[in-house]
Amino acid sequence: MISERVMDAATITSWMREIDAVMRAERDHLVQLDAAIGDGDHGTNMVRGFEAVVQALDADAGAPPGKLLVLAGRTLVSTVGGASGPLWGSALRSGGRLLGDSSTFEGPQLVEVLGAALASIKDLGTAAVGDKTMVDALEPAVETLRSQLREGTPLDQALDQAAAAAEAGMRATIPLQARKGRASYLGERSVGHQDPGATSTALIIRALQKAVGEGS
Amino acid sequence: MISERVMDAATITSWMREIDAVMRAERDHLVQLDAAIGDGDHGTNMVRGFEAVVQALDADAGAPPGKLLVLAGRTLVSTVGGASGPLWGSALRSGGRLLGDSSTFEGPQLVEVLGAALASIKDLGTAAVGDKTMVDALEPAVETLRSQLREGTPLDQALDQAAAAAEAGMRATIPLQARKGRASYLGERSVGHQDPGATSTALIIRALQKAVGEGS
Amino acid sequence: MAVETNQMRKFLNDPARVVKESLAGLAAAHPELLRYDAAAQIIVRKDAPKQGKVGLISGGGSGHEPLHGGFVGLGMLDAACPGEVFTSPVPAQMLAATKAVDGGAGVVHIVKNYTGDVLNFKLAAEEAADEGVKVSSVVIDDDVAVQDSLYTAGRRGVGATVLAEKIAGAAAEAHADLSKVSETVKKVNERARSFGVALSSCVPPASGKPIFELPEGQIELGIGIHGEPGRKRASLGSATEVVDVMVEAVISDLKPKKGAKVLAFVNGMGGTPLLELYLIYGEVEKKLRAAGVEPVRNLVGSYITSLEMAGASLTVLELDEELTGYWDAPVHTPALRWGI
Amino acid sequence: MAVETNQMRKFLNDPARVVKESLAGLAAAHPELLRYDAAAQIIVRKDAPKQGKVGLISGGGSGHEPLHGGFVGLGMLDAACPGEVFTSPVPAQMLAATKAVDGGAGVVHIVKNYTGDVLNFKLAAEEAADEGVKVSSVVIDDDVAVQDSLYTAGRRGVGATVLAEKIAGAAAEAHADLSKVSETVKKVNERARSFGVALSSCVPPASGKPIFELPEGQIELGIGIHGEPGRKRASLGSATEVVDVMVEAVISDLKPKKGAKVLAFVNGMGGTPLLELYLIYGEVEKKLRAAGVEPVRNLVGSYITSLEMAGASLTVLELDEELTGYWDAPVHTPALRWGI
Ligand SMILES: Nc1ncnc2c1ncn2[C@@H]1O[C@H](COP(=O)(O)OP(=O)(O)O)[C@@H](O)[C@H]1O
Ligand SMILES: Nc1ncnc2c1ncn2[C@@H]1O[C@H](COP(=O)(O)OP(=O)(O)O)[C@@H](O)[C@H]1O
Ligand SMILES: [Mg+2]
Ligand SMILES: [Mg+2]
Ligand SMILES: [Mg+2]
Ligand SMILES: [Mg+2]
Repeated sequence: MISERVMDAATITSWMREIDAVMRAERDHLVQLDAAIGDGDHGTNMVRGFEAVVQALDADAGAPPGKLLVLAGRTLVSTVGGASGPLWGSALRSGGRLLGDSSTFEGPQLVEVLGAALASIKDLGTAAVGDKTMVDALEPAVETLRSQLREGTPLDQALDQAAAAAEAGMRATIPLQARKGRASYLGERSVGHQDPGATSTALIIRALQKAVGEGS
Repeated sequence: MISERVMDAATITSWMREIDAVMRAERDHLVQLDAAIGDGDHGTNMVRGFEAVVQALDADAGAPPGKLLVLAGRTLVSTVGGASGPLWGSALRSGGRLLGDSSTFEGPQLVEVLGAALASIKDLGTAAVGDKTMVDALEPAVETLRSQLREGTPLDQALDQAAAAAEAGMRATIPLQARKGRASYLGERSVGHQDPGATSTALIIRALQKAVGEGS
Repeated sequence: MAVETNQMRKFLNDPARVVKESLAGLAAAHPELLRYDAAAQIIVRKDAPKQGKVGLISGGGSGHEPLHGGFVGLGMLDAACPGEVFTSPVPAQMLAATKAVDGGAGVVHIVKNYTGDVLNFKLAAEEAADEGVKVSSVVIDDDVAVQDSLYTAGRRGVGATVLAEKIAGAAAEAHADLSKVSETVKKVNERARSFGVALSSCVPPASGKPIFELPEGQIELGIGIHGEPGRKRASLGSATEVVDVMVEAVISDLKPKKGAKVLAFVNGMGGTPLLELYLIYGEVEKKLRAAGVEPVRNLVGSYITSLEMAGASLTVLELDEELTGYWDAPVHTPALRWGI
Repeated sequence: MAVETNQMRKFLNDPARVVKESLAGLAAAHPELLRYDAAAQIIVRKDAPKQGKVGLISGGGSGHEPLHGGFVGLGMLDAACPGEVFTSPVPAQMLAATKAVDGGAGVVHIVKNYTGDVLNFKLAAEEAADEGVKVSSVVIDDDVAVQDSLYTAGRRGVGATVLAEKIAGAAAEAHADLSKVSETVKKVNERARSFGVALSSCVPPASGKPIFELPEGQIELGIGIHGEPGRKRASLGSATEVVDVMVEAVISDLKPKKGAKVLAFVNGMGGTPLLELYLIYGEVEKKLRAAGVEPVRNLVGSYITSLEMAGASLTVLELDEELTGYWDAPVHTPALRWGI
């Protein structure tokens, strides 16, 4: 049964590779989004971070998936800067810690990993859904994945729906007035623009679906 | 006989008024010419100077023409700055000194006045015809006036030809490479542009013809 | 010259290396004051750590020069952590700087209130604590253009940062202890307010494009220091009118007591020449007096900038004897120097 | 804000009053150092005239701030005569300044070599002599971009002016006599060379338009300080390539002796941020060492500018013990301060 798809270190590596590829491809778009309501560096920040992550993982092949996620998180923290670095960095670190040393994991643990990631982003950034941040994309993704798997939807379909939920959350940031991050300084002027962090987050979830899909 | 037209303080005053009017009208053009090969202030410099001259003369009505010219020169020196201020300022001062206290003057003395003006510009600025300066307009004007009057041409016709000679000298600066003033810093890049100072000088001689013409 | 040409009005080799190359140049110009640790990407006071002296560090995105690297030296910062242009540095830099300047008396972190700076300094402080260094972090948030409410990330840290670095630096130089130095930073932050305006955007080297388009004849009111647009756009009036807006915004929020002695800091955003900054100061000085406060100290120049943005900000600090004394104390850094 | 809007990216009230208002602001900011004589339009050192001390004055068009007004104070200029933007001041200003600073030991005029400045200072010196003041005028012409020949007005005075004002100011402060002070200005001029480049034009307030159009990706080589185009235009290469051109132009003309100790002055034209100026300094320092000279002193910043022009200039001064001593001597002006 597909829903019993077993994931491992290779899944994490290809997820990070997918993210690296899509961030390069979307770099200018993310820069434009951030220039409109931030400071125009989100694209460069994410590219710098995930380039470094891919390099770090290559160097540390053979480690279990949890360790790789922790390494990826540490690498983001130490290379990105900006708001997104510590947020995604801590997210991947706590997700990774949750997997401990086990060499494989399945759907339910993946939900816990993403749940832990979301929790640490909300804890560090104190943002809630509706504040026009990456949380607006990540939280619906996590909830959708959890409920879909509970209903027995096969993992890759569930991930496809989670990614769609993230993309919907991303689009839903457009009409919002930002309450967190730089965009909040603009007050009403932040309304009408899509949040760059929510956009890169949707890309990250879509990349996860691709990575898991490939492997099966 | 028109050539015996007698000039006086009123002639000087209306000459300065004519210059003031034409400098305002040509201000932007002179600025553009100076921006191309200088520093873009010749128009403002001349306007600032001759506005002040007109005010000074109004304050000192009744003085003889020579004194008015000296006053005009002093006013230019003390208000214009730049290269054109001391040059035209000393020019009018020495022209004025030449008239002393006489209350009237005629064509031959006018030639001497302009000759003295030219002499002091060349003395102070050490420029010769062909250096792409105001001298390229003033010297032919003076020579033409002198020779025309010698040949018995009526004063206003002689002045008309002098102004035409100044305008020809002005146009003749276009192909020249500047050897004096800021334009010389541009080397070959000064070629192909009309010299701003030669241009304002042609306007000054044309204004003189108008002023003398009015009076007759 | 080069075949492959640079399309920005900038002197650069590789946009990805502009910060590193600039820091190397800063260190080459001021070896008597500071050194550049290229591995950690930090600027460190030459004689750090000073035993028994509280260390004072700050950091943030680059593009605000001379802030922060230009303020490393005697009587001001012990180290600066420069991030990429307009991007917060990372915790590793802050940790390295903290260790490099810790003389056993603890280290104060001056943090401008931007989510990125705050989060990265937070992680760094946690790591420093794990390594046994006493760290006290103070957040600067003096920008009155942003309402401090549940609906924002809080006020930005702008001009008061420069004043806090100078004044707390003097306190640390006078061997005040950790809590005293961090209290001094807080005191400056509480008694200072700022407001900035822009007449142009600026071009970050990484993107090579202006962050926003501002037509001539328009002004952005309530900007920060990252080339971002402000709270609102208006048509540009006379300098007097602009200064009215700045002084009113700052004074109405600061509410200094009648007759208060203040420090007036007229800061250029990078692309506004000194000719205009002094013109602005002349207006500011008159309006402050009219508002019933007395400018007894001032600073006029481009000290906390947004690359080459045309614009200016006003910071007013309500002084007292202690702050005035620390302000007047000797300072010797690349960008601020007096008394020595 | 105002209905009638200002179409320049500038803080101004009336373009015709920008210089006067800026000078008033300068004086308001630095009452301890200088005063503004509005009637004569000159900036005068507060304690001038100093009996027995040689007076040192300079002047020129405005738009080069902090030059010259920002260099009035202890150990530098006794007075500055600011003309309109990019227009030489008039003799009346120079005469008033000369009289205001004459302490009986005579007055030195530092004149940048521009026809307007030279002619106006000449008339002023004549008048001063008529009034019995001993005046010695020295012309600065350090710009290697202009060949000094029968076919030009001679080299322009640029960066060396700042160095001459500091160094001769120290000599005057040390009570050197009139001939010694003017010899010191000449010595600096003879041992210094400069070369400037621009990445943009600038907008004089009077015209409100850029003096020339420079497309992005192009550089003007061999500019002066009046927003004028340079000797030639090229495509803009890397900072390394630009610095190669600047160092080569300066060194090949200066021909310093092997191992000479030099002062390297990297000057910004107004619109180039410090981030880039320090990057340039880093390159300059390496190339000077490669060229066999040793930069033992430096100055990096925007000190002699063309309004908000993006660009930079390099000035190299070949030092000796005397010049180094005068450079290191205390100075206290709005723009340069150390040792006090
Ligand atoms: N407090 C916060 N909580 C969650 N996400 C945030 C918060 N502040 C900012 N973000 C996210 O970070 C994104 C900006 O990231 P980035 O541009 O890389 O950092 P910076 O704003 O420091 O330049 C925003 O679009 C937003 O989604
Ligand atoms: N040495 C000189 N002799 C005669 N005329 C000169 C000389 N130098 C400059 N000029 C004239 O002055 C004009 C420029 O005047 P202006 O722009 O008012 O002064 P500045 O060049 O100081 O800005 C030039 O166009 C030229 O005709
Ligand atoms: Mg950003
Ligand atoms: Mg001119
Ligand atoms: Mg950023
Ligand atoms: Mg001029």
